[in-house]
Amino acid sequence: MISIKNLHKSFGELEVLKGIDLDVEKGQTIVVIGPSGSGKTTFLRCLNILEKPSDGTVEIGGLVADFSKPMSKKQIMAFRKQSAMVFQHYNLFPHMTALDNILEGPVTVQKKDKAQAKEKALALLDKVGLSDKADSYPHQLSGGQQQRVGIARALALEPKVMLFDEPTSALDPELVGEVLQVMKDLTQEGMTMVVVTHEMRFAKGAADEVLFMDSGRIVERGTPDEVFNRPQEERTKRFLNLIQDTDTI
Amino acid sequence: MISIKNLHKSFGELEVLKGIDLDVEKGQTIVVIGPSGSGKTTFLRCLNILEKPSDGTVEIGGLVADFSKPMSKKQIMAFRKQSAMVFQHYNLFPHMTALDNILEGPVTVQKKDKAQAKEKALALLDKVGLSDKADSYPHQLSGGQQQRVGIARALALEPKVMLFDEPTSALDPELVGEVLQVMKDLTQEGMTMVVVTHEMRFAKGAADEVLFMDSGRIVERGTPDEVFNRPQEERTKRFLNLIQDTDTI
Amino acid sequence: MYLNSIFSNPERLERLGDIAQSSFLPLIEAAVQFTLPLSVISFILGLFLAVVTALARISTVRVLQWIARVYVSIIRGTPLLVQLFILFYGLPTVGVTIDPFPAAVIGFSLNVGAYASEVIRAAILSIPKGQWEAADTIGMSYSQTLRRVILPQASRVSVPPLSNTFISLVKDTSLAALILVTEMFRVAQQIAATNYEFLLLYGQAALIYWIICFLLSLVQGRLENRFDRYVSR
Amino acid sequence: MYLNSIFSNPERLERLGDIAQSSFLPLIEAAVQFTLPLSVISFILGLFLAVVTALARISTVRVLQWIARVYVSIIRGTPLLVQLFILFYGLPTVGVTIDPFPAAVIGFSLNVGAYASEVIRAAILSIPKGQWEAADTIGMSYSQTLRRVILPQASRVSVPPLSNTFISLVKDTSLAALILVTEMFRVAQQIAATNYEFLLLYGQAALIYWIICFLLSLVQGRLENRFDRYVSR
Amino acid sequence: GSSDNADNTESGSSTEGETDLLAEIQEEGTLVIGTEGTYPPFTFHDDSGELTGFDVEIAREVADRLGVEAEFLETQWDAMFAGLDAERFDMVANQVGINEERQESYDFSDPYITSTAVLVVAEGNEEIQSFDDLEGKLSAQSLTSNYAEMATSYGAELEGVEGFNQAIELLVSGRVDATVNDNLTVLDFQNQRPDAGIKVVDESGDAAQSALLFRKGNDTFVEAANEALAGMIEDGTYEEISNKWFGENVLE
Ligand SMILES: Nc1ncnc2c1ncn2[C@@H]1O[C@H](COP(=O)(O)OP(=O)(O)OP(=O)(O)O)[C@@H](O)[C@H]1O
Ligand SMILES: Nc1ncnc2c1ncn2[C@@H]1O[C@H](COP(=O)(O)OP(=O)(O)OP(=O)(O)O)[C@@H](O)[C@H]1O
Ligand SMILES: [Mg+2]
Ligand SMILES: [Mg+2]
Repeated sequence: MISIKNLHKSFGELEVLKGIDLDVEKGQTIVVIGPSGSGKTTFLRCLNILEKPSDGTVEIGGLVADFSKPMSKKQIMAFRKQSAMVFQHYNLFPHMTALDNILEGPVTVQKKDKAQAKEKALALLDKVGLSDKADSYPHQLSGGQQQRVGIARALALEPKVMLFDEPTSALDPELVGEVLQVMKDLTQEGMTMVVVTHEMRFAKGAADEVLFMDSGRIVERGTPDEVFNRPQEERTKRFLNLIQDTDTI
Repeated sequence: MISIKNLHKSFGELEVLKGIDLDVEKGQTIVVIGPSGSGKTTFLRCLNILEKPSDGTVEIGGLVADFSKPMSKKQIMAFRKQSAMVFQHYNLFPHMTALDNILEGPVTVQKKDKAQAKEKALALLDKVGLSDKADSYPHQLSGGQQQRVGIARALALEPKVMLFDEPTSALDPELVGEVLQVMKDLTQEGMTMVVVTHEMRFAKGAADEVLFMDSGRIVERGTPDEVFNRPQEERTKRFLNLIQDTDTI
Repeated sequence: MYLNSIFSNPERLERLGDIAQSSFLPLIEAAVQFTLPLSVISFILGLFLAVVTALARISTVRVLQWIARVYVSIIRGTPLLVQLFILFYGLPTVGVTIDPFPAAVIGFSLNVGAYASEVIRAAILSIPKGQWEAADTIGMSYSQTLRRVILPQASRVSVPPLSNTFISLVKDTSLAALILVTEMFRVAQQIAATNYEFLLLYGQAALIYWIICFLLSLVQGRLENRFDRYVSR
Repeated sequence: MYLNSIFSNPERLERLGDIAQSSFLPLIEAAVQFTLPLSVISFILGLFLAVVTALARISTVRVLQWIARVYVSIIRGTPLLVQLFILFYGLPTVGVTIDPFPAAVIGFSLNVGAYASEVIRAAILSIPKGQWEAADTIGMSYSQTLRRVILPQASRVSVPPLSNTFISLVKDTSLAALILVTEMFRVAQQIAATNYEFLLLYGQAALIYWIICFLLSLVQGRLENRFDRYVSR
Repeated sequence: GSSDNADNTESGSSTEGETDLLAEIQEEGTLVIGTEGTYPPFTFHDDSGELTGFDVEIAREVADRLGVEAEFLETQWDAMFAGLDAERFDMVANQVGINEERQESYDFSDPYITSTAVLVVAEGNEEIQSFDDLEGKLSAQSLTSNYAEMATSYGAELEGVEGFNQAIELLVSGRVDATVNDNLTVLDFQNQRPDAGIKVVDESGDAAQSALLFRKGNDTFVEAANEALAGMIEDGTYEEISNKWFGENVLE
């Protein structure tokens, strides 16, 4: 489903991604972990071309983007359709209700029939457990609810791949679970997902593979069990010590 | 050191604290946990009179405040001096260097000798591991560093009690440890502390007592082991399930 | 002194009352016929211009940026009176003759355009980057993003400063007299010129301006409330 | 037409050149002697007034709130020209006679005070509540908090809108002519009144205003940079 | 402030006209006249809001005699000249005093009014009885007018103003000691505001003349206007208008 070769990204002088290679099968869930500034967000954004990679190729769902060549706006748009992004801070449109947020993509952009799109949007709201919140504005929703609307908005685009950038790290501790539950449901339905998160319970329970990124490279990869319990690299061990419930302090 | 009796706080109609009673010995560290909106922040703020409690009495370090009666500005100021607050979002003064942030209390408010205060401030910076950052502005520091400056600023006031309101919840996962370490050092030096946090590793490693708050009341209390591993109340169990690394999902 | 003489002099008091009464209608008429339409039309056109200018300023095309910059700098840096003067008395010397009312509308619109563009630019820049990205992600084009995501939110932030711009505009329309538009302040001058009660007539005009501005502040409050529907406090 | 006639008429061209040359010095003189000092003094006094008014508006004392509200509403709701008129020609009728320059300073300061108070109020309100609380926690009094924590930060946010206020003020000083202050625009009028080249003289005055405003924008940039020392981008 | 009159020079000879403005006006059927509209009794709005006054009626009569409609456009002093330059108006009728400076830039018709200068002071002022008492006193004058020169010649300090209205405000608010101005203007003011607290203490023998103002280079048009003026003086129309506004003939 996803095939990434030699992906590079620089901001001016600063090389943030130093050659990423990755293949993801349809239906797989990949969890990406790593210290702040290691390039996790940049990596995800490159897959959705929110940042234009400097070099490399990415294939998603059969469509290939070669970033060593210039791309037209149209090509970018087409490629971007393959995936949908869920943001750390939800980024819902505050002036639209939950329903309108979800409809914006299908109706305004994809010009789908409004009645049908609405039916589908309501089904999505139901799926994320918010059928009663269709007419609420984002500010009337809790963080967890907003993030679930964010997931529904992404799903409404019918992407082949879902990208999550720390979807729960802005949430109060007791609201994290509800969002992770929705994500786990998606995994089980066979959605292909790339998830940046430090939530161990999600990684352990849902990831097919865990990548540890550092300084723009994938330093270690393997099953959750391999990476969390038997890390090979010093850097991985150090990082896991910092974020895990161990007795470093 | 602290003795709280029948502490009440209402915002208009909304009663947020419904009678809190608590005694803390000198040198004890109390950890407060509980769901969002349960009143944890309000409770801390009442101890520093950032919110004026509606009723009850609080004694800190021998000074008693009776909130059933009106208090003069002077009384409030005097009482506030007993404790110092560390905020979730650090609340450093962005237009002052780290050193100036720390000096502001002793020099501007307490009118201490500037040279002496500076010496002490530098010692405090050293203590929180930031002796090289004295002249940095907050925006030049990482979140963890800013929070450590926040702690140093509070310590510079020489309070009898330190209050922490989710001091690490705005931090990147790998920066949490450095702040917790500083806090743990304080515990070991015999500082009296009330800490709102959901960091299990701190609670388990440093707390003398854990309080579980819900809806403005202390619902359960005990040693970390008692509260985390053998909670008695249904509400406590539900909450711990939500925030802990269990297999709810 | 003078005021004493007014109150100790019932005749004069009566005269002032008469003048005030009889001049009120013509003032209101002029306000309704010229001051208000001139303000409203210029404001609406100016807003369009302002949005375009703001977009030019934040665009990545250097030439557009510079055109916008120069326009804003000239308009904000020189007195409105001189701008109107040049527009109305200067342009005919190069063969362009515009009638008073349209010339006034052009002059005031250009003015509003420059001032409001800064407000709108700031408002657009204040919308979090995440909103642009969310729009990108769902596949919106630049213009769709602007129309459906950015400008509706920017409007909310812009209401108070734009109402300032409008308030200034309402009062600035008094300069239209210079280019032959008989707006309210001109009428006050005309009336005062015959009875020499400048203080009285100017005071009356000021009162009407104040009422307009007051009504405007009510509208502003309404708009803010409407927008607040989707903004938490 | 007319312009053609200028260029096809070297005598006229020469005459315009001569006038422009000879009038430049008196204009600059007037700008330096009156326009600038009037602007600067009024702006500084106005800022003080603005801070006080802003504090009154956000205070919890109802009476102060209302005084501030009424003051701002009246000043913003009525034309500056009328305010100056009343101040200079109205007050003597109740026995208060103020000299031209001080009267101008009072009028313009009152004006700046009202407009800038809204800017400063917004700036103060934009400082996160956490800053007030942090100051409370370390034991600061209200006035210490204001002086050492809030106003320094509010200044940063206020620079661009206040520079707008200043730009408007510089141009508004032309109204001081009404109350006998011979500022630059008045000088332009005087010169034009003898040679009837109003367009030329007004254009020259506009150029000088523009230069002042341009210099001001440089100062603004500097100030912003200085404040940015402690603000991440 | 348009009451500034000057010495009695003949209107200067003009440069050659390019297009014949007179023909244009007659073809269009309207004569566009610039005026202030705030300067009674010469050009102002009556109680019903209609533009009227001595200059307005004279100008209207001129238009009549040229066989065209008069159209008045009102604006302030500076814009009146700019408007004439910009061809927004064909002519200005606003009691514009004839003086050399103006003649350099514009053409005048034959004078149609002669007025004298009067000295005005506040009512309580007993110090100033005549022009000679102006020595060292502060007088409010339009700086470009001949009255300014006159006041200076008697040793007065000047306070520059934009017009008669402002001069009166200054006088009434006690900021100046005196003002020298057109007798007709002062008369109208006194009629309107008998209790304003000013008085006329002296009148000068020197007379000043005002005329219609034109762009340079339209000699045929100026001549036609002159003919019209001469015609109305001859057949008594002028006297009628003059009597209506001043109760006397103000031609000389
Ligand atoms: N638009 C940009 N311009 C310049 N540098 C950038 C930009 N975006 C990111 N960077 C830099 O790229 C590096 C990687 O950033 P990125 O956000 O991808 O890290 P991350 O792993 O997502 O970190 P975090 O855990 O803090 O979200 C950082 O050094 C960051 O400062
Ligand atoms: N200034 C205030 N005015 C009105 N209501 C308030 C105010 N501050 C807090 N509240 C309300 O009081 C209740 C308790 O808030 P508090 O911030 O103490 O909770 P908390 O336990 O700290 O929650 P969190 O974990 O989200 O920080 C909430 O319902 C909140 O909305
Ligand atoms: Mg990231
Ligand atoms: Mg809290």
